This record gives sequence, C-alpha cells and structure tokens, in this order.
Amino acid sequence: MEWAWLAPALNFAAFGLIVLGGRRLPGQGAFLAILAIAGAFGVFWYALADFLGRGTGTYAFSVTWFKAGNVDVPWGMVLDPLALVMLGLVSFIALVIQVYSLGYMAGEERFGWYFAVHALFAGAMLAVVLADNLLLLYVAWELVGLGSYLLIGFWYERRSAAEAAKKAFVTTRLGDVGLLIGILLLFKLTGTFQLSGVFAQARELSTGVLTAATLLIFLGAMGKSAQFPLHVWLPDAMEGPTPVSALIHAATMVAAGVYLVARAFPLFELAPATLVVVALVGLVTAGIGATLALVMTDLKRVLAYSTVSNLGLMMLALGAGSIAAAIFHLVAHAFSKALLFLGAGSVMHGAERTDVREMGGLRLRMPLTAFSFAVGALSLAGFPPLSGFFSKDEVLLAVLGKGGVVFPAILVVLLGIVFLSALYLARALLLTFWGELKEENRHAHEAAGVMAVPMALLAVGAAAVGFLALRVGSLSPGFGAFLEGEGHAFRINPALTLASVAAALGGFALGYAVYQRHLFSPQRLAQRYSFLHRLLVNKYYVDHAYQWGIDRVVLAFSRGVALFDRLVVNDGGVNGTADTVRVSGLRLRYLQSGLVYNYALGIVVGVVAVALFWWLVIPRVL
Amino acid sequence: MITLAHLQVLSAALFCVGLYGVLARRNAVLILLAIELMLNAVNINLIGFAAFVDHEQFVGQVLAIFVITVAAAEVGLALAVLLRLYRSRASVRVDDLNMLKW
Amino acid sequence: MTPSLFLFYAASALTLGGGMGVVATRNVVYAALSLLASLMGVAGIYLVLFAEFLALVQVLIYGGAIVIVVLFALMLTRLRELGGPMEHRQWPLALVGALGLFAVLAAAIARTGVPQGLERMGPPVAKVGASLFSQWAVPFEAASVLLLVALIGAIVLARPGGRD
Amino acid sequence: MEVLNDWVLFLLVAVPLGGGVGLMFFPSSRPELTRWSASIVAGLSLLLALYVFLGYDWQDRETPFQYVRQFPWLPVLGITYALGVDGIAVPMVLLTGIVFFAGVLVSWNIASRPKDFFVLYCLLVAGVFGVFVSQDLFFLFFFYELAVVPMYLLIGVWGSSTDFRTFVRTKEYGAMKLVLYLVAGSALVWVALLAVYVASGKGSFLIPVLGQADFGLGFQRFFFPLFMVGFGILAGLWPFHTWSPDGHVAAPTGVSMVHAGVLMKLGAFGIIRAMEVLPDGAQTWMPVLIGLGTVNVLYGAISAMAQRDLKYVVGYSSVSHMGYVLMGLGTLNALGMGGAVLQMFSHGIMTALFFALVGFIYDRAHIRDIGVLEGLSKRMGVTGAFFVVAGLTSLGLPGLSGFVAEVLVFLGTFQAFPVLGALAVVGAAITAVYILRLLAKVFHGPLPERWAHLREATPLELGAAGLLVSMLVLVGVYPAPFMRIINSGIEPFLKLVAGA
Repeated sequence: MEWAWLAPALNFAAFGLIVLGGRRLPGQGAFLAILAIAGAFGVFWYALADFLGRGTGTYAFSVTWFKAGNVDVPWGMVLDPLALVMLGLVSFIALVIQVYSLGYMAGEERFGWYFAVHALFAGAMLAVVLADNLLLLYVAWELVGLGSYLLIGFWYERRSAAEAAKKAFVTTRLGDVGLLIGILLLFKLTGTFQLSGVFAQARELSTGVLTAATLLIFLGAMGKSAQFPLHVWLPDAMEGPTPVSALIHAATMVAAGVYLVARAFPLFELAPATLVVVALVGLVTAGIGATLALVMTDLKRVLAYSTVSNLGLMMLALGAGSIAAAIFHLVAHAFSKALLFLGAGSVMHGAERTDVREMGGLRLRMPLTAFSFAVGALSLAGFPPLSGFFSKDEVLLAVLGKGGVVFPAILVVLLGIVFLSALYLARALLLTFWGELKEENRHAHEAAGVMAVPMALLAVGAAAVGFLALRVGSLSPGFGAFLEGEGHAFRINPALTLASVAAALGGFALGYAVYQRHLFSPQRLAQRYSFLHRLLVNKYYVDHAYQWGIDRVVLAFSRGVALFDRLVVNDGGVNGTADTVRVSGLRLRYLQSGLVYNYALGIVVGVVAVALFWWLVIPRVL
Repeated sequence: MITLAHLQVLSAALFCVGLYGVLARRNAVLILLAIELMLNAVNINLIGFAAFVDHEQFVGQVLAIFVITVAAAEVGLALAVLLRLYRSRASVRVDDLNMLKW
Repeated sequence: MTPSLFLFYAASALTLGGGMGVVATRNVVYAALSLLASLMGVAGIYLVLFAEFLALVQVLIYGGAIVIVVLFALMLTRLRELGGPMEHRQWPLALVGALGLFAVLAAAIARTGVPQGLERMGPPVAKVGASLFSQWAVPFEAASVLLLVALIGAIVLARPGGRD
Repeated sequence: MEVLNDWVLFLLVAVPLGGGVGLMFFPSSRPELTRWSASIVAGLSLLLALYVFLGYDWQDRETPFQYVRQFPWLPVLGITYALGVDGIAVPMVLLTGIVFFAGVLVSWNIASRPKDFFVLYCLLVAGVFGVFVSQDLFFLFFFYELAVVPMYLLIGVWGSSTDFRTFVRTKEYGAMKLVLYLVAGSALVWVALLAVYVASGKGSFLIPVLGQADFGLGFQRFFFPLFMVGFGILAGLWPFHTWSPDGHVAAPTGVSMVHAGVLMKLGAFGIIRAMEVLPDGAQTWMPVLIGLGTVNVLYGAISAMAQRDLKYVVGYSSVSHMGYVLMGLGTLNALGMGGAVLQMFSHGIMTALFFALVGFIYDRAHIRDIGVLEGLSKRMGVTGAFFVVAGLTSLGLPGLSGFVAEVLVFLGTFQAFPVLGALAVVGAAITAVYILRLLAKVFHGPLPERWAHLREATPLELGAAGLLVSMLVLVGVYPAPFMRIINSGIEPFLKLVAGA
C-alpha cells in the first residue's frame, strides 16, 4: 500500500493549514482536521482490503530524508497486521472524538487551534504506528509528546493545566532519554535504523547488550504508557479538555508505549530478563492503578487510574510474551475507555461537576450517557460477552501459559486486580448515575446529537469488538491469528474464565452492596484502616517523592552548580585571576625600593643566574 | 710567563672588588671611586687583549684611551651632581636617596 | 719566575690591595688615597703589557686629575660630619653577589680556553697616535666634544644658585 | 553572473563594512535615514548570503572551496586577502545574513544614538562575514579581532545591567569581561598562528597551503590546544564560558542575537580551520574536546535551571548547546561533524530568536525576572508561541532544526564514546526540564493584574522573529539541502584530518 504515508501526512497538513490559515478559515478550520482523520480512516480500509487481497506478509517502503556522511536517514512506512490494527484503531477513535469535540468545544476561543493540535496529535500517533525505522518512530514519538503537551495545556491560562502539561512532557521525556539511548545503541551495533534490519541482526548480538537495549527502549514505553514509576503524569493530564483525555487514554498517547514494545518484540524475545522486568512493572502498575482508582473522588481521576491499571495489564501480557493479548486488550480498552471518557465529558458538560460524591441519579436526566457509560464500565470490568471479557481472558491466558515460577504467582494477584477493577467501576457507575438525583443536579441535560452519536458508535464497539477474537469461518481468522499467525487463534480455558468472571462479578456485587444498598459504609472502613486510606489518598506518596526529589535534589543541585559557577568559576577563577594580578602588583611594587643599589644587586644576581642557567640548565634540557 | 688568563683573572678580581664597593657603600663619593675601579678592570682586560691577541690594530689600547676619557668626563659630571645633591639634601648617602619608588 | 712575571704580581698586589682599601676603609680620604695606589698598580700592569703611553695617561689623568677632583668633592661635601657605618645593610648580599660574579667570570675564563703561547707585544707609541688620529679620528672628536659638554655640564650643575 | 560569482564574497564583507563606514557620515539628527540605510545594508547582505548558499555547487567534490578570489596583500610575508567558502562556511554565511537582517529589524526602535549603534553593528557583522569567507589565516584572525572591538562599545554603551540585589552585574563588567576573554583567546591563537606560519616553512597563511605542510607530531600536539582553547573560549568552552552569559545578558537585544547567534560560532569555526591545519594534533586532543563538550552540555543545562533572569537562562542554554557543537567537532566522524555544523546553524537561529523574544518582553515589561513574569501568552500570544517554538527547538523536538543536529551529534559521539553520548542525551532531557519550567512559569498560567497592560510585539519585530522561526521549521522538516552542502564540506575535511 504505497499510499499509507498519506494517513499521517494528511493530518500534519491539516495542522499546518489550520495554524497558518488561522481564523480566516470557515469554522476556524475544524473541518480540515476532521477530513484529514477521516481520510486516514479511509486509508485504513483501503489498506486492509489491499492487505487481505495480498494475503499475508508485510509491505514496506522508504525514502531518504537526508544524508549525513554516508549514513542515510530514511523515512518509511511499514504495513503489517500490527500496524494495520493500530491504524484502524487510532484513526477511528480519533475521528469519533473529533466529531464529539465539535459539540464539546463549541464556543471555545481557540476552537481552531484545538483541532489543529488534535490533527497533529493523531498524525504523530499514526506515524508512530506506521514507522518502519527507529529514528522516524522516535520523531513521531516525540511529536506525540508535543501533541499531548499542547492539548493538556490547552487552557494554559489555568495554572493547573500549565503544570499538568509540563509534567506530562517532562515525565515522558525522562523515559524518552532511555528510548533514544537505546536507539543509538542499536544503531551503533547494527548500523541501521530500519526495524527489519535491526531484527535481522539481533540474533548475532549478545544477550547482555540486547537486555540493555531493550530495557532502555522499555524506559521510553514506560514514560508514554504511564507505567510505574512514570505514571504520575497521566492522572494530571485530566486538565486538558475531556475529549483530549479520551484520546490520550484510549488510542494515542498511552497506546504508543504498548505498541512500541509490541513493535520491537523480536528484540524483547531475545532478552528474557527484560521480559520479566516488563511483566513485573506491568503488574505493579496494574495493582497501583486499581487500588488508587478505588479512593479517587474525581470521576475523571477514577477513569485515569483505571487506565493506568489496564496499561499495566497490557504490559504484563507483553511480558508474558503475547503480543496478541496485549494488543487485543489495547483495542478493547480503547473502545471502552474512550466511551467512558466521553460519558464523563457528557456529564461534565451536562451537570458541570466532576466529583462523584456530588452526583447521583443522573441516569434520569441523561439516559443515553448513563447507558453507554454502563456498557463501557461493564466491558472494562470483564462482563461476558462484552469486549473486555474477551481481552482480559486473553491476558490471563497469556500469563498462565508462560509458566515458570513468577507467572503463576502473578496470576493470583491478577485475579485480585480483576476483582478491584470491577469494584471501582461499579463505584464510579453507581455513584454517578444511580442513587437519588440531588437537588442541585436537576438542571443536568442530555448531550446534543453531535456528541451523542460518537458515544453510541463507541458503545457498539465496546460491546462488540470482543467478538473479533473469534474465528468466523473463512471470513476472519480471529484477532490473534491475524496478528501473530495461526498458532495464536482464540482459545479458552474454562477454569480460568470461570475464576475471572467470578472475580469480576464478585467485585461488582460488592460495589453494588456498598454503594447502592449501603450495606456497610466505606467511610467506616476508611477510618478503621486510616493508614491504608491515607496511603491511597496520597497516591502512595509517589508524587510527593517526585516533588521532594525535584525540590530537594534536582533544584538544590542545580542551584549548587549555579552557585559554583558564580563563586568558584566566576568570582574565583575569572575575577580571581584579575585580583591576583592586581594584588601581586600591589605586593611586588615594594620591590621597587627606589634605592639604586638594590637594583644594581638585582642586575648582578640576574647576570649570575643567567650564567648558571646557561651552563647548568640548558645543557640538561637540550 | 704572563698569560692572557692572568690578566683576565686580575681584571675579574678588580671588577668584583669594585662591584662590591658599588653595592655595599653608603657614601656616593665612595661608590664613585668603586666605579673607577671597575672601569680600570675593564681597561686591563682591553689592553691585555690588545697585547696578546690584536697585534695589528691594537684596538684595545685605543678603546682604553676612550674609556679613560669618558671616565674623566663621568667623574667630573658625577661629582657636580653630588655637590648639587648635597646642597639640596644635605647628604650624599645613597640610602637617603629613595624618592623614585612606588 | 721571570722578572716580568714578578713585576706583574707586584703590580697586581698593589692594584687589588688598593682596591680593597677603597671599598673597605672607613676613612674616606684613605679611600681616595687607596684608589690612587690602586691606579698606580694598574699603570704598572700597563707597563708590563708594553703600553707605556697608556701607563703615562693613567698616572697623569687618573692619578693626577681624577683623584684630586675626588678629594675636592670629599672636602666639599663635609664628610667629617658623616656618622654611622660606612656600608648599608645590604653589604653581606653585596659581598655574596660580588663573589658570585667573580666565580662566574673565573669559570667563564676557565671554560673559554684562551689560546696558549701567544706573544706579548706592544705597539710603538707613534703607531697608537697615528691610528688614533686617522682611523679613530671621528670618535676622538666625539670624545672631545663629550668632554667639553661634560665640563660645561659640571659647571652648570655645581654652580650655586638656581632652584634647589 | 560570472562577475557576481567572482565578487560575491568580496561584496559580502565590503557591503557591511562600507555600509558601516558610510553611515558615519549621516547626520545624527535623522535617525530614520540611518535605520533605513542600515536595513538596506542588512537586506543586501542577506541577499548576497542567499546567493552564496543557493549557488554553492555541492556536487563538485573536487573544489571544496568555491567563489575563490585572491588579492595579494603583503607578498613579502605571504599574506593574501584570499576569499573562498567551503560546505562548512556556507551555512555560517547564510546564518550571519539572516541574523544580521533580523537583528537590524529588531533594533529598529533603539532610542539612544541610533546612528552610532548601526555603524558599530555593521562593522561587527563585517568582521563576522570576513572570518567565514577568509581562506587566509591571517585575515581570519584579523576579521575575528575586528568583530570584537565594536562588541565592547555596543555592550558598554547600549547594554543593560542586571541587579538582583544579591547579584549585580553591570554592563561595563559584561563588556570588559567579554573583551578580555576574547583577547586572551586571540593571544593564544596568535601565538599558535605564528608558530604554524614559521614551522610550516611555506611562507604563506593560506589554509590549504598550510594544510599541506608537514608538521611534526610533537609540534601539532603542542600547538593544537592553543588553537583549541583560544578559539574554544569564543565558543564558550568550559571552564572559559562565563563571559558568555554575562556578555549576552548585558548586551542589547540586537547585539545579543549576533553575539550568541553568530559570534560564538566563530570559535567553533576557528577550531575546524585549526583542525585542517593540524590534523594530528586534533586527533590527539579529540577526547579532551568531547569531554569538555559534555561538561558544557550538562553544566550549562544544570546552571540554566537555577537562573532567575530570563536572559541568563538563555545564556546558559547557549553554553549548553555549544557543548553539542564541541562534542560533534571532537568526534571527527561524518555524523558528529555534520551534526556540529548543523547545530551551529540551528543554534545560531534559535538563540537569536530567543534573545529577540526576550528583548520584546523586556522592552515592554522592563524586567526579566522569571519569578515576577507570569501568564504573558494571554497578552503576547504570538511572542509566546514563538518562544514555545524556540524552546522546543532547544530541547530537541523533532520537526525543528535542533533535533536533526543533536541526533547527529549523539550518533557521532555514540560511535566513539557511548557513555558521553548517553550523557549528552541526558543533557537534552535536562534542557527539557528547564525550558518547560520556564514556559509554564512565564507564559502560561493566569495573567496577573500587573501585566494586563502589556502589548503584543510590533509587526516588524514579529516579522523578524517569524523569519527565524520559519528557518527553524524549514531545517527541521527538510534538512537535506543543508546536509548535502555540509556533507560536501566535511567529506574532504575528514579525508584530510581523519584520513577517512
């Protein structure tokens, strides 16, 4: 498919046109962004048809961007099943969210700018997905970071938004240091940026080097995919407009990390130690996200930690060696999470509040939102036969299949996380939409059509994409087989499925009991285990640790260096030299006694010294 | 047998004696005397070389005459300066003459 | 020991001894007289080197003119009133410096390796005179102008009056 | 066209030089006239620079030096006014042209003694052009000194002092420090230059001729550091960098732009020329240069983080970014050298933009304290947006010129010294931290009452800044035309120096 590059290019072009065209364009140019992303979605269908027609295999092409010395720096696209899946996912979700934004952002002062950056963001993500070489991937990867920076900081007049944008960029940038060093390392070892070239030579590299390179690359993935301990930016990213959150959490930003690991999996496979690290980081992240989501009172924050948790699951699946499970969960989660966020956005739009404690009974006022939110929540909680059920099972199966010592232990924890997920989703759903409608929320209203249609579309997706996993005769081989070949067709382990469904149902039932039936009070529980509660409310003090580190270590160190520069280098070294000259002049002038015989003695000593130097020193030296 | 070396050593010795006088004496007139010693040391050297080496031109002798001439002029002038100095400072001690300093 | 060598040593002793007297004695008049002795010694050396004319010049100009002028100067500056040591505090250093320079010069003489066996000769006075007024005429005239200038300068300087 | 080809480099020096001298005779009472004349001089220079850039034949690998013209000046000593540019000098010429033009536009409203300002400004730029187009080391040195002298007056007369109570830097201090440093550097260079001239035995100062000379290894090892440190001082080599932030800060906006944007590049350019003359010395001292460059990168970035004065932040970031140039030069491979030269161009444009924007803010707010400035984007939206672009270039965002240059430097360094290469990447991350902190603090957030009166920069100023921004984007998106010219300069260079 030679025209795959059009998908990102259209979006970049839309960005450029809107920025240059400014407000002179009709509707501030929003239509350009939507046309571009629709075009990308069109490219996806065309590429899919082309790919299926071609049968199997990948298609790649590349052009030279520039040359440095005799090194070609290429730009190229590769289309394989993995890229194809992501292309479709990203372009569809971005399209839906942009349409939704038409309604949500209406009346904003920088309406056009919003769509421009949206196009940039989507284009960058598409470029990440399609990139056939590490350098282009890094380029696009950074542009994704830029997009997130600009979108999170969209309302830059708000201090919190500016800080959140900065935090997101800096945090992901920390991870990118690792990614870039990893790319440099691989280039040094293999002499190429091309993924195919690197993979081809990977087998000849030593495991140690590969482990280092993959760990470095994983560091980049940790930043973008909000893995512990670089997850802190994601909850703060709520400061952007809600559709942006939906985009970031579903398909673009956070998906990039998971996609990167999947893309570079041929390298990870050869470094088993890295895979264990990936799995453990994923597990810790999943656990942290799930527990924190339980105590958050801001609806969007609950969803954010839910995303953290699910990203952990995806990484865990990758660590367990299953791309198919990770990507399938990515897709299912993308639909559900986009839906949930659009629902949350609809709530904010209609009820103008975000604290779950102040809501309740909103289903009476916004039935469509409530219904779609419920679909998303149930899907994510893993209720059969919604999509989350299928994908979560895949992850569990991947972990189970890995065997060894570590992974069975992980499985037990994982079931706990499934239970917690169902619990916090039940909490969010029930507190927001069920219960009694409060007086102050009576004015709440349902979202308009341009916002409702995308939600409906996503609800269908969230409910149905799970079935993609199944083989449908000769029409579709099933998701796993499409992605990884025949060996990865859909399968099921009845015992495991039973356990996971039980965990999910149990969690949901508990949530129902607590938040709907009020069988016992969560406040009492919080008081009893106040230490634990404080720990959770303070997000495990990770943010505090960072703040402490920045204030007490980084800034203190930099102040120290600046002071060193001023006192030692400048005042000591520079002014010191000048002072030395001045002071030595002051001292040495006393040698100028004014007494002629002193000077005469000086001449004599000088003559003797020259003679001695001439006879004794110079012959030794020469 | 007198050799050139004899003369050179004598000249060097006389020069250094004079030098000591210049460096150590307080009285400006005595310093002047010591300078005369040094000039004579030079002359011994010149004439020695004239006698031993330069049998054609005897440049050393001619130079020595010039040195004596200049020495005479120098002594005259220097003593005049000293008189002047003595009149203004009431002293010819060189350790009193330290106005040209920092 | 040849006579000339004896003569040389005797003259050298007088020269150096007089020199020591100049730099060491406390009495300034003695110092001037020591200088006279030393200069006579130098004249003796000149004789040994067959420079009769120079020896004469030495006796006349140095021994006669210069020492007399110096003695006048000593009187005029009322040296009796001088008290305290004749050397300033630098004198030990001066001694070391002078001895050091002598060591250096001696070493230089020893290292240079003067050609041996050279004839000791002196020119006839007439030849010196001839070359002085032919080949060296211009410097000679310059020297006489110098003397004249010095003479006038000395008079101007020593004359009483003017700004003090 | 043939005629122009012969004379373009001559004109490139003569136009600003003649313009500067000519402006002296303008009446002081007609500032408008001097402004317009200066901008015509700058515009002409830019056109000539563009002509050089576009007309340079990068495919002609046989004659790396083009537009060559030689005028014997002092044949007895073999001094020739020899002009010629290679692929390394061409981007620098373009850079100077752009920054000169933008600088004149930005200095349009200079209030005190505008005539004198523009006279000195033109002379300064004439010196800079002269260095880049000289093929003769004597004239390279001559023009280098010519650039220093006006700088002193420009800073001392039109500069501004910094006063934070606990930290005072007068403009006189900055000016004097700068000149003393540069003179100290040129003293080292001068010694090495004469040594090279004498030891070569060729009786010529021409770089290609000296490059052919056969210097002993000991000689090269002894004298290369003199060049390296002497020119390095001008490039902000640690620990001789402190003149640079102080000087940048004290200088008026237009001068800061030329100063940080172009003048520091003279140092790096001089090191390149010295490498051509003493290749073995360069080989020996390469690790030191890379090491010090790495120190520059990290030290500058960390220091920048703690600064409160907006201009000091940019000043230290220049120290940091020049570190990449030094690292790239030290690699002595095509990737690193290419990155270094591109970084010279990119940093020149970027830092000129930075100083221009800081100048806009300072002109309006009369303060540069980061602790006080806040939320400026609300009032100065375009300035803020441009500042974001400059900041993003600075932290190496792809799509802007800084990324291409830095990634090449990283690649080059990583080939030779992986650890230092990795540290350089870390330096870029630190840059991200201080730049983003700065953006968030100064431009974002709520607009306090105190700054509600601020006005957006004038269209003229924004036009100048926009020119610089467009260059950053152009090089970032499509670096190929720049890289092929640079490659054509570096290829023969490496053949000479590294034997590659």
